[in-house]
Amino acid sequence: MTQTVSRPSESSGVARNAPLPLDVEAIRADFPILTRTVRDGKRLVYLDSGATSQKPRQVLDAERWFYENVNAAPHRGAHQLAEEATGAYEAARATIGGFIGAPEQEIVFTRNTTEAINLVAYALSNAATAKEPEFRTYAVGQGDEIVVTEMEHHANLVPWQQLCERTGATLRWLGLTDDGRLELSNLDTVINERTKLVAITQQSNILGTINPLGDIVARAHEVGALVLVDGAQSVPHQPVDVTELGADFLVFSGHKMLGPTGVGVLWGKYDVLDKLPPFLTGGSMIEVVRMEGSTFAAPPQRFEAGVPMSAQVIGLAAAVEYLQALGMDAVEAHEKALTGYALEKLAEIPGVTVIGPPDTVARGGAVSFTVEDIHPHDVGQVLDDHGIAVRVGHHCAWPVVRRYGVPATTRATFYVHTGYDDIDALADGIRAAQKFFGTV
Amino acid sequence: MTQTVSRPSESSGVARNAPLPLDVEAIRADFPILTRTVRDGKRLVYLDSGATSQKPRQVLDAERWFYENVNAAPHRGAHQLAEEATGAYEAARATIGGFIGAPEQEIVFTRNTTEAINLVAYALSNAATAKEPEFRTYAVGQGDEIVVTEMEHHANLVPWQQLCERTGATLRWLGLTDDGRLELSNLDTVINERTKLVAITQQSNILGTINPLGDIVARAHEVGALVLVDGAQSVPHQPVDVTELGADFLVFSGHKMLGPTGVGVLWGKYDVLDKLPPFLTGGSMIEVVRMEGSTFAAPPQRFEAGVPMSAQVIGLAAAVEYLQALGMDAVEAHEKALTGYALEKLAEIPGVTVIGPPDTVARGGAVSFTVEDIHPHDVGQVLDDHGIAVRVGHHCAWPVVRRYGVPATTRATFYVHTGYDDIDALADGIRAAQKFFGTV
Amino acid sequence: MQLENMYQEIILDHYKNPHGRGLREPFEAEVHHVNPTCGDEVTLRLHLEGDTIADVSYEGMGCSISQASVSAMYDLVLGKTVPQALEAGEHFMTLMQAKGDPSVAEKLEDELEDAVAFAGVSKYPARIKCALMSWMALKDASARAWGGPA
Amino acid sequence: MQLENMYQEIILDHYKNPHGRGLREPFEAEVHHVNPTCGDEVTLRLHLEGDTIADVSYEGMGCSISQASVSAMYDLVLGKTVPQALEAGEHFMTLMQAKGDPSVAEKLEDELEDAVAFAGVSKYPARIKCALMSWMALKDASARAWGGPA
Ligand SMILES: Cc1ncc(COP(=O)(O)O)c(C=O)c1O
Ligand SMILES: Cc1ncc(COP(=O)(O)O)c(C=O)c1O
Ligand code: FES
Ligand code: FES
Repeated sequence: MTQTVSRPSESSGVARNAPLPLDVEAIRADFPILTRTVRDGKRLVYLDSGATSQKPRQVLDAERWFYENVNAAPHRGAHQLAEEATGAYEAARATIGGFIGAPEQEIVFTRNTTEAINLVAYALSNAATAKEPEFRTYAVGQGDEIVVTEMEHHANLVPWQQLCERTGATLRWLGLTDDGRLELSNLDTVINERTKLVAITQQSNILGTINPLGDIVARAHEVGALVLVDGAQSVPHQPVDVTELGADFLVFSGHKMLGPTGVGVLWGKYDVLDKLPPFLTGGSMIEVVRMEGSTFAAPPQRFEAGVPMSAQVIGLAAAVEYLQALGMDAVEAHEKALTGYALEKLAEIPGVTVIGPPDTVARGGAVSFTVEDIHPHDVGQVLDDHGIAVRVGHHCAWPVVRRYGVPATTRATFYVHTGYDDIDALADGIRAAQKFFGTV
Repeated sequence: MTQTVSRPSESSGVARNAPLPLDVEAIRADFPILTRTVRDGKRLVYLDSGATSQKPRQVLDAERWFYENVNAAPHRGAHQLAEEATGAYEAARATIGGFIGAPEQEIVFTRNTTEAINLVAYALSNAATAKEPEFRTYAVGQGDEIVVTEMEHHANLVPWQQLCERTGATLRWLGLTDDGRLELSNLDTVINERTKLVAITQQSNILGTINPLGDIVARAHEVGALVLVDGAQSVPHQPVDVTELGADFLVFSGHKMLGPTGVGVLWGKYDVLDKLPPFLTGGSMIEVVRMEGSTFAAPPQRFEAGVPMSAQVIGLAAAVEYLQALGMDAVEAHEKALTGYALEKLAEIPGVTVIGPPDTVARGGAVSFTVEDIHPHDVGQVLDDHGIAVRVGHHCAWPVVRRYGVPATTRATFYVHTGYDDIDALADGIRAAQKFFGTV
Repeated sequence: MQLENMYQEIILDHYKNPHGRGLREPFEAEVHHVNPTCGDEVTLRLHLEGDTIADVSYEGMGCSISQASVSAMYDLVLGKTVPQALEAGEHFMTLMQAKGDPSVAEKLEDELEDAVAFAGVSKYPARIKCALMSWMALKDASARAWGGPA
Repeated sequence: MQLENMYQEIILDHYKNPHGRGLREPFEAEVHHVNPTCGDEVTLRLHLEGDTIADVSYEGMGCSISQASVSAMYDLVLGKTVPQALEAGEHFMTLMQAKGDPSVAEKLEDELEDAVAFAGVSKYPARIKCALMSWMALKDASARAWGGPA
């Protein structure tokens, strides 16, 4: 595939890298929203896929197909629609499981990454009060420790703070180095015999850092702790296979990987899921219900209470198929090329500082930066005025900005429809902001 | 409006009631799925709206409009798309609040009714361990009691069983009379000074019963208990106004009221919501986050963690507008007419017993029945073969079938596109089942 | 009408006149299984003489498919050794996964006898559990009553 | 370019040369407000002489809009009575809800002085909180320092 849509920007001293692995022009044609303009007719330069991704036509069509043809409550009802809805829902589970190398019975659907993490956190406190002995296996209580890192998204930090509040356990964390990496020198003391669970992101949503999970998983399992990997920023952007990961849980969101809003995934090792008590309870997750008490179904049903987000699950399977057709290796290579280019372009602009690893080694495509003497939100405002959508603020990772002594950052994130032209626009926009605020 | 689509069925001795309040033919044209056929070319007679409703084109279009034009993460980002997405999301909140007479800040979006109920149940146990004094107001613990009824859906029963398991509180319940009503003679002893919360359905999903909430709310508030009303089967089918209801919480599901899957609503009195600790934690529901601990936003944001099901919220607002255009009084009258007709038609068939109130007084359109000597699932199978979609089983209200000494029931439920012809088809289908199994 | 496809005459016969119904003594294992989607249940007792199934007695409520299935199973496994019965169970499972493919039923005709009539059920995913409930109970009871070849 | 619409010259001037910045003594109330979406914060002290605002001193970090807003507020409320200042706050809130409607700004020109320059901000929902942060802090501080007319 060749990349024709972007031409070298005149103003740039940086040579364009090799042609991009993905055919950006062809891909853009699949995304209806990219044809709209913003701020008085400007082309939409969407560099906020890290917050939520745009959706290709194929995903929207799959959802609509479900509603217009087979909509019914899965696993409830004996009529043809219910059969077809159940079939589509379970086929989607298999597709999505296949994407991360997991059998379907290890895939639990949630609203988003946040709910998936909360599910595990609540299951561990519920384990402490469960009446079924087998559900007490992973109970967390006083004296136990939960380990996170200082680079976690609030979704992978606050639920563990709350678990500790509910149970009396203690939260510990791995710190950060100045160049945006995990501080691993004290790994063996932070993760120790008291550790019950280690929750860690695979790719930081603010620094772009890709973490060395192998060492951490090994240490955690050495002391008998469970490992939850936050894949919200990795699963959409690189090949992830749970059999290679070695973790016990992996969580991610559909809306960040071209899928619909309102659907996320918890993957768990079957043997671990099987020993966890339920989180949300209600219809479809039970075995027998009496007024006096209830028993529960096997995973994954045990963790899917109520009528599910069926159409969104079908849409997510379509997103997975879209990504598989591109090839996750190609997606990863594409973003790596863009990231390298972006880091070079930003390095050219005086006063711009990237927060996070300075090169593309073990680094994904979240590029956070500050511009000297201009507040990140003001940078974002000028970019917006140029049609460029970025995110500003603490990016739901407040401890990270605090760690690096900045109030906030401006962040650009890339995806399959991002081309060199988008990054040129970003660089030009930053220069325009500097001119506007008179800092150059 | 006149009803032309159904002609009197020759075989019926029951005179058709007055013309139906809604123009069924016009409404059917809005539902793409109703044009499909099932089981070798039979017209789809969808009598399973109680499990999940079908969606009019207007709802699907609204969702698609969101994705194709303004998709972005609400409340996160300073660009035009994020602004427009936030605007659409909050406007939808106001529309949905307006539908039940509530201000927008009292509307919390959840996945479905089930999650909304779990949210309240977990908030009450979290209150017991919260470090913030104001969050301890509604703490539930040993010696406290939670009251439900024997007619609750599993979604409004199991979460309270689990709350009791977590906290040591005791579950009590109001029983049922032989004709499908609440047994209220012992109301004042079941709801007493120890009661912390009463959770009760407004309309039974299996019996059709509409409960006399006024008396129950009054008694609950007399003893200082909170009241949660399960509106999953009432909000879609009758006008509901929270100011008249007098309860503290109302919960319902979008997918049962013409809206998308994956979105539900928790309404709560602001002063009550404000004193509840969070349930799901993560992004967008925080005030300040530090590694050492976090503080939380005001309601409704406090209860909406992570990137929400934005498109589904927009779709639900479109569903609400669709229902408002029909008029909820008309919807209610329409279903009452259908229910009366169905009860008469079923009464004509020897061997058919309706489980639930025998007439339309304080009764909604869920008609559950058994057919002598034919298992409900076998009845459902024959109906399915005729293109008629009903639900069979315990309908996630297992204690109810146990109470009435039947293994299960077959259930027909109605909605805005249901006409007399659908009910004629049902009656004919039941007769066919009797013939097929040789019981007549 | 596709109904006759599922409700074969043989199935309706077993449903109306179940073979071996009732709970009897002696027995080495008793199990109770529930189908959580419909609430139907079966209680099943297994009596062995050595490796051989000397009696399978049962009680329960359920739909025509589940009731007919346990009756046909009774006929099929009585007098067989436990391994033979478990093998028949495997065949029945294969039949249930056939999605109505007639060639699968044809191949299993000898092994499954009357139970091959359930082939049509495999086209109705919601009913497969009905047909399997008693076979699951038998497997469970076998595991409890019988330690396997020593 | 719509940018100039929001970033009026007056706003940029206040941002670059903030009036009244710094924390001073004496004061009757000190409050700390945070904007949770961006992490920006302001610490604000209020000093009253009778009903009259004798000093508003402040420190904090934030975007141009928030910094300019607190500076313009300082100019506007100094020497006013607390009820007058709260009224000005109400006017400013009205301006922020105007969605860029110029007629609203016109009507409030006398009451809001420099602060009317923030009219353009009301077209950018994500920035309204920036402009309001200091006004919220002032309201909070007033409630603490001042019991209202006795
Ligand atoms: C009365 C009642 N409550 C609660 C529920 C649960 O709704 P959901 O599955 O959408 O959470 C249902 C329907 O399934 C219901 O009918
Ligand atoms: C690393 C990471 N974890 C978790 C989340 C939370 O995802 P969601 O909001 O979809 O639950 C995000 C994104 O918001 C993220 O970037
Ligand atoms: S419907 Fe319950 S076993 Fe068949
Ligand atoms: S961006 Fe933080 S106050 Fe404006």
